[in-house]
Amino acid sequence: MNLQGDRRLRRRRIVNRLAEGSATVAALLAVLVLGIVVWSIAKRGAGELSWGFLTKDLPLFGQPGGGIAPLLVGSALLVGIATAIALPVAVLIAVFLEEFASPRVGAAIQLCVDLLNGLPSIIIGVFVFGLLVYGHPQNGWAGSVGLSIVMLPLVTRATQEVLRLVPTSQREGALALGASRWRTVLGITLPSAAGGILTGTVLAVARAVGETAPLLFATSIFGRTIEWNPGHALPNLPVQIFIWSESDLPEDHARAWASALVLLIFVLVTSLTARLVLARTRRRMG
Amino acid sequence: MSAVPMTQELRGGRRLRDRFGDRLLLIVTSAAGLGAVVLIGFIAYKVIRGAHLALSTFGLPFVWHTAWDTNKNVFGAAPGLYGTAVTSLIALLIATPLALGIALFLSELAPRSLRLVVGSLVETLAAIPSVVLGLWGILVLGPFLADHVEPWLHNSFGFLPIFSGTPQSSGIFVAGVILAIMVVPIVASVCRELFLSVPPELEEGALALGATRWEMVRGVVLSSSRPGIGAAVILGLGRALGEAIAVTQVIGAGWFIRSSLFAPGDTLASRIAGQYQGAVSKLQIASLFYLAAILLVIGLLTNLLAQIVVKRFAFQRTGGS
Amino acid sequence: MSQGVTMPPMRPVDVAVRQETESQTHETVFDIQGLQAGYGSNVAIKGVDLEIYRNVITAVIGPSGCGKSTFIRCLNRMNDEVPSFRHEGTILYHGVDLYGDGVEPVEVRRRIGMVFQKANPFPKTIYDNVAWAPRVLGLKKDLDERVEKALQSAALWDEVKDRLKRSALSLSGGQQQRLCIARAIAIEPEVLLLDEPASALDPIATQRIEELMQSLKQDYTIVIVTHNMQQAARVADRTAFFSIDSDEDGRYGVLVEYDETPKIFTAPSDRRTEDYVTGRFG
Amino acid sequence: MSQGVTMPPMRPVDVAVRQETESQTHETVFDIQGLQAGYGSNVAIKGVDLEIYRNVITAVIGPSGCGKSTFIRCLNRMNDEVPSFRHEGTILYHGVDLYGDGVEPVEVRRRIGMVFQKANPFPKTIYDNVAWAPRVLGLKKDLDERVEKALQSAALWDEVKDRLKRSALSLSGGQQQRLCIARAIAIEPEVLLLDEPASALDPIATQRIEELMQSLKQDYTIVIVTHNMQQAARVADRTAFFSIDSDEDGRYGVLVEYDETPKIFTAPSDRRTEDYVTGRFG
Amino acid sequence: MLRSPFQEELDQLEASLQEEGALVLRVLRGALNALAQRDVELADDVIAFDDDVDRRYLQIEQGIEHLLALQTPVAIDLRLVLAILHTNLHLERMADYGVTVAKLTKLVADVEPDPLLLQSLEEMGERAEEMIRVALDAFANRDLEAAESLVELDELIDRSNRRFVDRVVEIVGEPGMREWALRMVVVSRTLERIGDHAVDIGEQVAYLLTAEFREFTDASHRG
Amino acid sequence: MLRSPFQEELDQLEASLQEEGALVLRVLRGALNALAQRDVELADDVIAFDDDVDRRYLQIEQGIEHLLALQTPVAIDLRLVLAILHTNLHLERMADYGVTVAKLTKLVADVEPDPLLLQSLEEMGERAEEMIRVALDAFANRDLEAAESLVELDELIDRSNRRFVDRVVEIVGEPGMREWALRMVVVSRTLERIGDHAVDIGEQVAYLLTAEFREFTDASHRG
Ligand SMILES: Nc1ncnc2c1ncn2[C@@H]1O[C@H](COP(=O)(O)OP(=O)(O)OP(=O)(O)O)[C@@H](O)[C@H]1O
Ligand SMILES: Nc1ncnc2c1ncn2[C@@H]1O[C@H](COP(=O)(O)OP(=O)(O)OP(=O)(O)O)[C@@H](O)[C@H]1O
Ligand SMILES: [Mg+2]
Ligand SMILES: [Mg+2]
Ligand SMILES: O=P([O-])([O-])[O-]
Repeated sequence: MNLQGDRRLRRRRIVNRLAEGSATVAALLAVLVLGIVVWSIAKRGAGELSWGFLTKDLPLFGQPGGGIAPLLVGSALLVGIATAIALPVAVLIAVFLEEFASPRVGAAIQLCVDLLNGLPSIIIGVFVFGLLVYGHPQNGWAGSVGLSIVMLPLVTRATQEVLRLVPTSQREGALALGASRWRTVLGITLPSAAGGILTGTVLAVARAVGETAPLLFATSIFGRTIEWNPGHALPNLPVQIFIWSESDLPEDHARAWASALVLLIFVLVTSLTARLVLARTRRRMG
Repeated sequence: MSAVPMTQELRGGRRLRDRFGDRLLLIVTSAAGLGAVVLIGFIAYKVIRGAHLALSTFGLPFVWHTAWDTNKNVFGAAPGLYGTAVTSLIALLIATPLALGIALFLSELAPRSLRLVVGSLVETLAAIPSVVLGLWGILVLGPFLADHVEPWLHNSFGFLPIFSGTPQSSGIFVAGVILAIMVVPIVASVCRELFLSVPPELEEGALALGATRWEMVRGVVLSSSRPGIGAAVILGLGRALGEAIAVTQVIGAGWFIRSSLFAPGDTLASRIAGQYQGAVSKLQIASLFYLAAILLVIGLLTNLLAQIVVKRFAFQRTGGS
Repeated sequence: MSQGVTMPPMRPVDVAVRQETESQTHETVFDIQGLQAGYGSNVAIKGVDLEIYRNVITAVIGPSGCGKSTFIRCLNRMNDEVPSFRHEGTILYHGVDLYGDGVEPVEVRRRIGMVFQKANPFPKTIYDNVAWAPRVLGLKKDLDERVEKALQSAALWDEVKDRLKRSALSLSGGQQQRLCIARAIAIEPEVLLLDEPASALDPIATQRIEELMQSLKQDYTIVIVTHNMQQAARVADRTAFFSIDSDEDGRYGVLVEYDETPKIFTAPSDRRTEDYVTGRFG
Repeated sequence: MSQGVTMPPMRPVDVAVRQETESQTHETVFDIQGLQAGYGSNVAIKGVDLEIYRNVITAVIGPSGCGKSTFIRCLNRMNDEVPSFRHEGTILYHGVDLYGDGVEPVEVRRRIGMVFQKANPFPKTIYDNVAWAPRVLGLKKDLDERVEKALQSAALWDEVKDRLKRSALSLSGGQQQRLCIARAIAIEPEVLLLDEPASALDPIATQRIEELMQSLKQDYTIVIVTHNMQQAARVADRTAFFSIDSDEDGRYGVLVEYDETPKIFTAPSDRRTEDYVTGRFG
Repeated sequence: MLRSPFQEELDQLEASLQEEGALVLRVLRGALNALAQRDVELADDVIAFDDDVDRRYLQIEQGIEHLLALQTPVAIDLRLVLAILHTNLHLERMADYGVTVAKLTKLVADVEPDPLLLQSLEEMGERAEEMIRVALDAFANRDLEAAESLVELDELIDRSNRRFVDRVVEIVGEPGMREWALRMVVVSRTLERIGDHAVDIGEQVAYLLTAEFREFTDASHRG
Repeated sequence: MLRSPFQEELDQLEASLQEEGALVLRVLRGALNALAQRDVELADDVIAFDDDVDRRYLQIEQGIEHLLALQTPVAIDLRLVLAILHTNLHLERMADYGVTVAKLTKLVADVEPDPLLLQSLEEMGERAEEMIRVALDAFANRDLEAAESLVELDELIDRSNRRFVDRVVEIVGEPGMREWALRMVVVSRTLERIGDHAVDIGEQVAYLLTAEFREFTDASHRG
């Protein structure tokens, strides 16, 4: 009885090793790139960061100093409004798709949601420009609508995914108890999905807050002070980073790095926690 | 326990609220669903509507004309199409094998404890805003490639026209690499989901037949997810085609077609993004809308393609036969 | 004159065997006539005539795909949830046509509870699992008592009374299934439909469910679908055997034989039943 | 002197009962000594001593969680795939320590095939399902013949010979399970391990699998885990009963009794076995 | 722990068997009394009463069939079912023997019996009753020793039977007694057979307890 | 379709039963010949041969136990198992009766028999053999009519037995014949019992075929 295998098996084992090695190297490379990106941004941006940088108005052109407070406020407003628009609509679409739609209608709407998801964000920018800006002054509303179109399919898909995780058997269980449809959806299905919807929304926020293209035509020409009125163009982080990055001035580059660091920290922290929570939810719900 | 039922009650009565609630929920949600359809249509309409002037002025030849002259008011899309195609191609060539490796590592090889960590890190790479990545690309990656990688490529493969020309810190090649970095996590995470969705029973089945892990992966995991991998790559392609900001930052802007990859260039998206402030004439704006329309069509087509592939794939998985 | 021993008239010997369900003494709960049901253009069952009696356990057995689930899901209109579902024929429930005009499926399901193959507790606490439906249906008075009573009827109270606030998902498979039964009982249905309630459970948990069914029989009319013939033999008073037939309508299930369980397992009248229960098939 | 009828020495009466497996005439395939296995710090089975004989069907029964799957997966080192798996004791396979130095799990699994509870055909054609492993293992000669032979041994050939190029997923559950058996057979293993191979199948498909096992017994040594005691009774020559014990190591499975199947089901020696097979537990 | 419906059915079946045993004892006592007192009416009662035993017998048979068809008993449960099945047969047979005695009684009711022989028949009858009781108790109490003791009790009956035949050979010459004597030979043999059946019940008890079937003595080499 | 192992076991069991029947016939023939020829040696052979029957009986019993424990037969299969079980018991009993005849033969081997009585015993024996054959064939062929015909055959034996006793009463006065006559009463009764058992087998056949158990005639009101 020889359980050690023959020459052939030894060769197969070497191939196996090689394949496993390459996959591992690829994964390491990805992690390495992330590390380099984060590290270089942190290295260059950390020096500029200060309390003043976070709380002051934007610098005058060509002047040193200044801060990014208007950008933080503007981005928060833009994303907040976008979330308020996208979240309810997205949840409703997801509920329709998962609970009511007939296969045909469902497939059509699903396709539209997927197309929205794959839509280049610059097109959304162009669309919003054509719809809300062309012929008007730039304004925050338009930017928020653009971001909400970015968020809509993300939240929809996330919601759908958790709704799908709620087993059919549970809906059947509720219906078999004599509960009506809406009771079942509101009482059993959505509560089970709430956590997932929340994390999905957080992920969408993390994505939207860094989106530049939809804002480019809608709210890219703004003042240097804090602006609370969405009727006006709202200063915001991504567009300003873009502007600074295109600049030739080293101090603008420094500001860009620091702002990028702020944005990056926010995005990484939120999306990482949301992802961890999501992974836990998924595991719990099977 | 209740006695013989009162037949009346079977016919509802107090259930008015239930019926009303059901109706209401159905109406509201289906309205929202309809909204998604309307939105897509509206976007297409608006974009094409905006391009109306350019469409009527240049017609279809716009697509293969190369000029972008604001003074003479002649515009064409060809250089952008070329740039889009080449940058996307570079991105996919780099990203696909890497993404597959990562996905395999995450789904089949890594110990469970490492999976979550590495997986989250890879997804985090996708979460980096493109403007930030572009900033890094223009200030860190571009110079690095220009100093180290491009000269090596030039020296080794300079006989190929694509590697001729002088290395530069911004240009098509750098844009391609940045796009690759953006695409890798997308393709990797879709593929990982795909691999994870290969039922563990199948994998056990292969191992129980005396296959090595790699043979199992090749014979069961990869082969059963091949169409899905195709769809994932197409999804990545969609992302690469449409990415505007980061590309704008690193591509160096140039509306011409050069054989060298090191030369600056433009993609459809980067041209639109790059001209956001400078547009002077209505025709120029309409031409930008025209570019957007082309991009929209390409984007929709790739997405549709991905959908179709996935459909076929689902069909194959469930064995409709 | 006989002394020593007299032979008194013997008292009637009380039967040592399972008490036969005398259907004539049992009220008819479901009266099913000419039932045909299917999905889209496919016929799943055809020409089913059947009466189901009160406080009797009725088992439905038959080969896979013969329409057992389709049949049982007609009884509480669960099939309404399948868009392509079609049916003909009548199902009278205590004389009322279940599919008649104005009959609310929601109300039907409240009266005719159902438990599924895979235990499907809600991801709520044990208490809330049982209390949810009564709350929704407005039976909020004495809710605690109601929950306790339901859990007791489902033979689960002793095992969970100290952890009512724990998640239902922390229970074992068998306990989860009993919880689902408790949940169904909590709204005081008249009938319990069980679609292979124990097929995912191990023998011990299965036995507990079977014991539970026996004790629930006092208060409920029970219909159980099962793959496990021995289970039908053990628990059911009456057994309906479905088989697959085919003609130009395709392959569909038909009711072959419906009788007292002992009859089905000792002396079935139909050859197909005999072939099935003895394990000789096609 | 006796005429008319003589009483010739009677020929030995040939026994009308199942031929008892005479273990002494059967070669030992697995010799398991002091096997303890578990996951992380949890012990799943402990102190298992057992010999498994050649061309004999050995059934493993016992309550859920008693470690049946853990046990059977030790026999072909499938448990190596579980990172936290730990074991002690020895498993000799034809005298060779399965977990010994230099033993390749890959080679072990080739020789000791396994079929799982859920049929797991690859999403390939029927033909490729069977041909895949031989190809990988380099047994490419006469592949068509090999595939046909395997399908024939698995009693599936007649049903699929006209559609070898169709997807394996188009087969019914029972056919899929037989395909998995064919797939395992195609690389000519010496042992077949079956972990609840029929628990997801209906009675008809189950019966076919059982018949198949009987015919495979000629060529293979078969070990089957089953929840269904009657299945063990019907198909197995020998039966091992595992039960759950507990001490300071927590709850773990132990081998309670291992004997000829008729013995286990008519006159088990251990009280726990008797309680289990007769349905009196806990 | 709750007794399962199956266990309850099994218990009921066993209880029913014990009741059948009690009926058999009544049949036998009745037959013996009728014989001793030449009471034709009582003999008729005994013959009629056997129908009750038969009914009980059939019910137990049917109960066993249902149990086997519906409950798939194994191991000790199966042995119990089979032991009940066999015992039921033996009891029914014993009752039939009681009827045989009653019928023979009727045939010779007008003949003055030989008191000595009658006395010895009564003794054999008592022994048979004793054996039935021992057998039933051994069953009820799962008492292997008691079951095995039946062999010795049977020895006694066998011996009585042999002595009885010898004695009959002596008196059968008297013409008035001829038929009576011939009939009584059969009665004696019948009582002896009852003993044999009691031994057989004992064997069933042993089978139930030890899971091995063995004949206490080889029936064919008996009396 | 393939016969399942279960079906095969069942078939084997039934075949085994038929073989047992053949053995019983040989025992009976042997016993009758020994009786007719006063052949003590043959009688001993018969007595010894019964052990083979007993072994076969036990094997069938065990086969049934295994089948019930392992295969959970129901419906027709269960009835077949139970019919085999009962028939097995009856056959074993018949063989024992053969032994009884052989033993009685030995006890009176030195007495010159009454040729007329002997003749009528031989006739009864042949009838009994005939009945056994009919019963076994009815079982093998699932022949309800044949099974029911056993009742009439049994009538004949019963009548012979009654006539035999009457005749014995006549001759028992002769001192030389007394013991012989007494023994022969038992032999006659024994043969009559064999007939009864054959009827019982017929009842089992009917049960197997109709799924209803009924006694063809009430045993207790018989002979
Ligand atoms: N939702 C559905 N849509 C379409 N066809 C269905 C649906 N449910 C069942 N069927 C079909 O109806 C027929 C009967 O199915 P059903 O589930 O009632 O059988 P079953 O007897 O319960 O089978 P099983 O024992 O496998 O549960 C099958 O042919 C099945 O494919
Ligand atoms: N991969 C695993 N990781 C950790 N624990 C495990 C794993 N597999 C099984 N166990 C544990 O080991 C013990 C034995 O499990 P095993 O699956 O062997 O039992 P089983 O007898 O096959 O049960 P079942 O009848 O439910 O299949 C259980 O307590 C189980 O929770
Ligand atoms: Mg079903
Ligand atoms: Mg297991
Ligand atoms: O009636 P018997 O038991 O002696 O055959």
